[in-house]
Amino acid sequence: MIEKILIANRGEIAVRIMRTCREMGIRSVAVYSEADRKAMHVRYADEAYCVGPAPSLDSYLNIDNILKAAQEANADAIHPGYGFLSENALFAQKAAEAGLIFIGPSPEAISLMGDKLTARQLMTDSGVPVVPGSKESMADETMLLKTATEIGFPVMIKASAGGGGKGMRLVKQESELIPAYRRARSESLAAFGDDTVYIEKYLESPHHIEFQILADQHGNTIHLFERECSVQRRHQKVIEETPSPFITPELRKKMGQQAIAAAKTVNYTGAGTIEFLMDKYHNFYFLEMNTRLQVEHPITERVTGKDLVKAQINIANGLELEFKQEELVQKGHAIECRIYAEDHKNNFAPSPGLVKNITEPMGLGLRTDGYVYEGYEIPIYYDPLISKLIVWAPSRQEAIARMKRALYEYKITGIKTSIPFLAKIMDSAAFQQGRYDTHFIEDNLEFLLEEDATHQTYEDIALFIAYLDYTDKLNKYTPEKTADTKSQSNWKTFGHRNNLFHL
Amino acid sequence: MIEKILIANRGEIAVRIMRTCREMGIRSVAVYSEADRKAMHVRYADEAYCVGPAPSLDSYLNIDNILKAAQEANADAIHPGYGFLSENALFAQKAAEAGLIFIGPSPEAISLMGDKLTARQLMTDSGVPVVPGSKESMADETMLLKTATEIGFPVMIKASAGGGGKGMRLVKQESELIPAYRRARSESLAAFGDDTVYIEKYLESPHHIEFQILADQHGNTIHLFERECSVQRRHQKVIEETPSPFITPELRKKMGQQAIAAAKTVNYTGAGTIEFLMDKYHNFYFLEMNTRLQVEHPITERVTGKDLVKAQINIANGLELEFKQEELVQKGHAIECRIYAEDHKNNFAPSPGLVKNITEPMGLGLRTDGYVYEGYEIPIYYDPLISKLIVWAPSRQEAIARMKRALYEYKITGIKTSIPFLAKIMDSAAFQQGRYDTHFIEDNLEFLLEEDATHQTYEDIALFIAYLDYTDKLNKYTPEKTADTKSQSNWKTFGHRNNLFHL
Amino acid sequence: MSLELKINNRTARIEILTRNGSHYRVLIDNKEYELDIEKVEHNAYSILHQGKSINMEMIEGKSANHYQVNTYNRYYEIDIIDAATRYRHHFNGQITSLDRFITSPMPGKVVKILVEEGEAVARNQTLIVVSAMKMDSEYKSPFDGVIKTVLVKEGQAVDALQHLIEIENMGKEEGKSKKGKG
Amino acid sequence: MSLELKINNRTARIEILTRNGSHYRVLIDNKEYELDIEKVEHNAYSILHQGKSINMEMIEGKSANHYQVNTYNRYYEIDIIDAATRYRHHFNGQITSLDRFITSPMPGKVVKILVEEGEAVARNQTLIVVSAMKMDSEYKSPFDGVIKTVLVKEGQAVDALQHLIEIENMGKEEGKSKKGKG
Repeated sequence: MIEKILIANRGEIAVRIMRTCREMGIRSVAVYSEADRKAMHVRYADEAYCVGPAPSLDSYLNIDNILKAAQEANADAIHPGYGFLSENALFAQKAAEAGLIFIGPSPEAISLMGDKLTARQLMTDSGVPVVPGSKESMADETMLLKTATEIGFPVMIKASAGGGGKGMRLVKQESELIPAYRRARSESLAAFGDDTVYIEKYLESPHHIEFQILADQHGNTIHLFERECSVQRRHQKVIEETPSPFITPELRKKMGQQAIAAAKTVNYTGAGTIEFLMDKYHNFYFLEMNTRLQVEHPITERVTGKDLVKAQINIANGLELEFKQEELVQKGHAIECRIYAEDHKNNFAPSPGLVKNITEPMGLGLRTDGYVYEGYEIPIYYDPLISKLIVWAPSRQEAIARMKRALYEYKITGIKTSIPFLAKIMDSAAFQQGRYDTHFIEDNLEFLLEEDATHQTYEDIALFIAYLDYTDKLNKYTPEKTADTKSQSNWKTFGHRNNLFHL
Repeated sequence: MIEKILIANRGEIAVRIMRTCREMGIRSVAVYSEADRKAMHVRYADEAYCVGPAPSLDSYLNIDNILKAAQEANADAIHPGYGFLSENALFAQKAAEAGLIFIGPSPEAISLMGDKLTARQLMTDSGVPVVPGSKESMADETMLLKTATEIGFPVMIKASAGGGGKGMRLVKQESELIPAYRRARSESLAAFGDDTVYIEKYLESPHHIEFQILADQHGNTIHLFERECSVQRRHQKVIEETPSPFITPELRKKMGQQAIAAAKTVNYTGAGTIEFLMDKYHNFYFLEMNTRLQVEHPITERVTGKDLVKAQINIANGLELEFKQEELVQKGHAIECRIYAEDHKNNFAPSPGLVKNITEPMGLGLRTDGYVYEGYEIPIYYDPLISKLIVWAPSRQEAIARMKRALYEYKITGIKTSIPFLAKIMDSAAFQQGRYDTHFIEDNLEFLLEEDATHQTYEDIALFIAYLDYTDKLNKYTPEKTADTKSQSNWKTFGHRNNLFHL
Repeated sequence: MSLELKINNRTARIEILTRNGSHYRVLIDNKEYELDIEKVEHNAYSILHQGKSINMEMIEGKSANHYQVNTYNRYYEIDIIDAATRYRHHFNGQITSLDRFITSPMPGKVVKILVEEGEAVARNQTLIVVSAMKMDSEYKSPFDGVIKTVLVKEGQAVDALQHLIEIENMGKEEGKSKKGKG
Repeated sequence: MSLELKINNRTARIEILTRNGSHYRVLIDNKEYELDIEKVEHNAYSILHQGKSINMEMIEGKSANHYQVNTYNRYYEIDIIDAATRYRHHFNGQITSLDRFITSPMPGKVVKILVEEGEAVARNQTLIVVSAMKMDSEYKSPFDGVIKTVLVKEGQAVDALQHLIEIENMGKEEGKSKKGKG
């Protein structure tokens, strides 16, 4: 059985994994870059090893250094978290070669799902619907034009090795096709070292709905229902909820079965996520599989009552799944808000810096997964996600009310955060009614950026408090001045006396 | 419908009630004593009114001042929380007379259940078992001796108006009976202005198990299962859990039915708790009914998924219960630890004072209900309960592991807290195996107060950090000294110059 | 004390009428308020006004007389102008024009510098790219001008508001010599 | 600097061998340690020692040279004795005997005073009752003696470690007059 796990990650997810390790009596090993010596995951872990300079490429993405740390710590397993090396087949491979248990699927499964064209083909072969589009790489412009015309505009050009919106282009009409194709290829080459692109039909009013799956080494594969992730900004998820307000119980069942089928095509083991796109007519298509834990896994944990990290570790230990599909229910409703260090009024620019005060929201139905603390300086090198706020309530309406209450209580000062922006989303009619697709933020941006009406009394009081605080501050520094004045006057007196003495 | 609630309480419970108010869109009104201007409930509320000087008798127990505040704020309901006026029939009566909805049962129900002898009689009449003992007040010593002999020693002498262990005496043999009776009467007279006492059989290895009930104004009364509260110190609950590791499903069903029957004897409405004592043979007896919310209500909320404060408000609004008995299930396991400001190594003496730093535990399966913040000075006038830590997990074993993890993360500095003591309880074999009764703390005190073995390396490092911190501090104050020295040397120079000038 | 407080375009005058412990009677632009004010945490104030409980966080900004204020639903920036500040502002206005410097609002790392000293640049031309938290931000020239000094190097970490590049405005006449690339 | 550190009955000597940023090589009572030490929060330190991640909270006690230290599973009290403190301790020892004062370890309110000035009291006799947080604590005389001064009144709020009552020890001879109730 696994007794010591190296967590090849940082931030909230590293701490979250260590929490489960501690509950399971497993020792945790942190790795950190030179910029992260004071980071929470280093403080929380039982052991910690430096793996290189601040840039991720030199530390959190440095496979050799991480494996060396695992060896030094005598760890018997590695948990990759999300991001960084979590979907790197070579890392999984090298970890296994070094005699370490990689807490995730096989290198083969990572590879197959990591290449989007291959994954599309696998799905098609297994009867899982994919977005209509090319079965192969668009190697030349003639082929491209022919395929695009067959599919029908608008189309999306996508990098086969892509992710995070890079190498992706929306093409609304034929005239835009060739220039967009060329840009996508060069962007993909620059970002991933591979210029393979393919095209897909562009869905109108799309929903991003994903299914959590768990598969053990004994052939048991189950799903833990969906997460609705359509509240996005630039392909970055902002809010997730489960159950989805958009799908029906019949669809849920069908999509869940398809998700299990998709995972089985690669003999998947561990925790993974099948992402689907769904159009406004409830047609759904396989988008991609994430072969790792997701940022938004806590909402699934909350409605099912399962600890997904514990399930991952148990699977890696070769244990059978502790629960069966028919035992799982979605109880109540859970919503997650991602708290980013960013300034939404300044084009969502990241806002690293020194965290001065934090007041965590507390009480019934809340969970926070964060990693920043008072006095911590958020480094500029990594993701701006600083915390996740998860609420649960019996109904969606109550969950929204609770989220509003929690966002009201949550105070982080010193840096700008997305808390006010998230509160505006909770106030928007479209979100409250559950009528939203991936264009939600774009479509509602004016409302979401609008300031609440100025309250004359509050403004006046704010002015007075500023006045008080400032004059207090001046008074606090006055004693020093008084002392100066005093010593100066003593000095004069002394001089005066001297004068007298010598006269 | 209720739109504004005055919360006639302070501390964590006032904040907890306000949280639900905020989620329901109800405005909250705080009342505070002069010692509590900076307390969290004042900051959290929408409105706040001072109701008198620091001592509770002059403020939180001052009915007239509280009703005046309700009038001034134009509140339409009062929530009494627990403690203070929550079981005061006169307060409920006067609130109703002032046109306010009292969020609790009728004054009659409070009165009937408040007098323990009356309550015992009511239960006996309704077939709810009570601890064998006297049916009436022990008015003279002859009657006392006769009844005690009938019941058989050991017996408990109890104040009819009593609570919190006052006016209570354990009598192991006949020779102790008369002195104990006299002391109990005079103590009861001093504490409650009433010297009525009665006697009960003393149960061996007793368990304190209580049932949460909810009753609406339409005759629906349901129970929300039990809470095991046997971890006590001086009749003060320290840890509660649900389900009880001691009872069986059959007992649960039977006790739940008896709890509902007990509540119905007084046409109870609102949330209430029926406390039972259970001996080691699983015989159970009605102990008393608490006609209010309990400190430990969150564990019931966690396993049933119901917000009890919301249910109270809905009942007060005249709504029917939203759920039926057969829809309720106890899902998983919940434990609450009460965090007191106390020094367990110094005979559990209270430890008020200034809170310097707080690190709240976070992540999966936790809830904290607290009210202290960094920079807050805990006043000496009120209860030392500063926070409640509630964990949930699928199984009891996992819940204990999670509680240990949470207690490890929870840091409150500046004052002494019960956190280390609670951690020791989690480590004790008797608690882990679920084999404990109300004597648990007494029986295990030696283990619970035992310090963990000294770790030589930690001690050495602690010494070095103290050395570093101290020398840093000295260096920080050095610049001031330098400045002094400098100005002094300027002064000398000036004097010297003057000398030269005049020579 | 002679203080002016600025909030957006408003300049306010404050006068304390009476003070009794934490209770203030105060005139704010001639409107009278009765307030009970307690500082409860490092940055946080609790205010009672006609029974209403109001919380405000006063966060010190770039300088001691700049505040960022958070209330329940709003965010304000307040500047306090005392006599000394007024003088300093007046004085600074004479000798330097702040908009000649390109700065980044947040700390980051210089990814790319696209211009050289002495180079003529057009309005909105991208001069420098700074990366922070996985996002690249491009900074553009605010006017037609000439790059006077490049104050940073590629790969260098920079602080918030640090001067990165100095440009001379070609549309503006100043009484100083216009040096080319040294 | 000449410092002695006391922890329980142990007095320790510390010597820093080398320092390189946050890395220290140090001798603690002749045992050598290599430590990487960072102050991360107001009171909190993060220490790496042979790969182990250790957290310590250093809370300043009653005085600047008294520390309460929390580690994972232990609580320590450490006193730092520098030359000045040593001198002060020595000096204080000459003129006052601290155990003559009855103090409460926590802030509270005096509920009842059971003795008068000049009254003879026996060892373990209850002198005063102080209430804090719904709990009454009785303070008893540490020896047979005479009440010299009652420094507080019933109903008065008192601080932690404030002197409440002064007693003269009858078993001990001192070169001072023994005043009765004045």
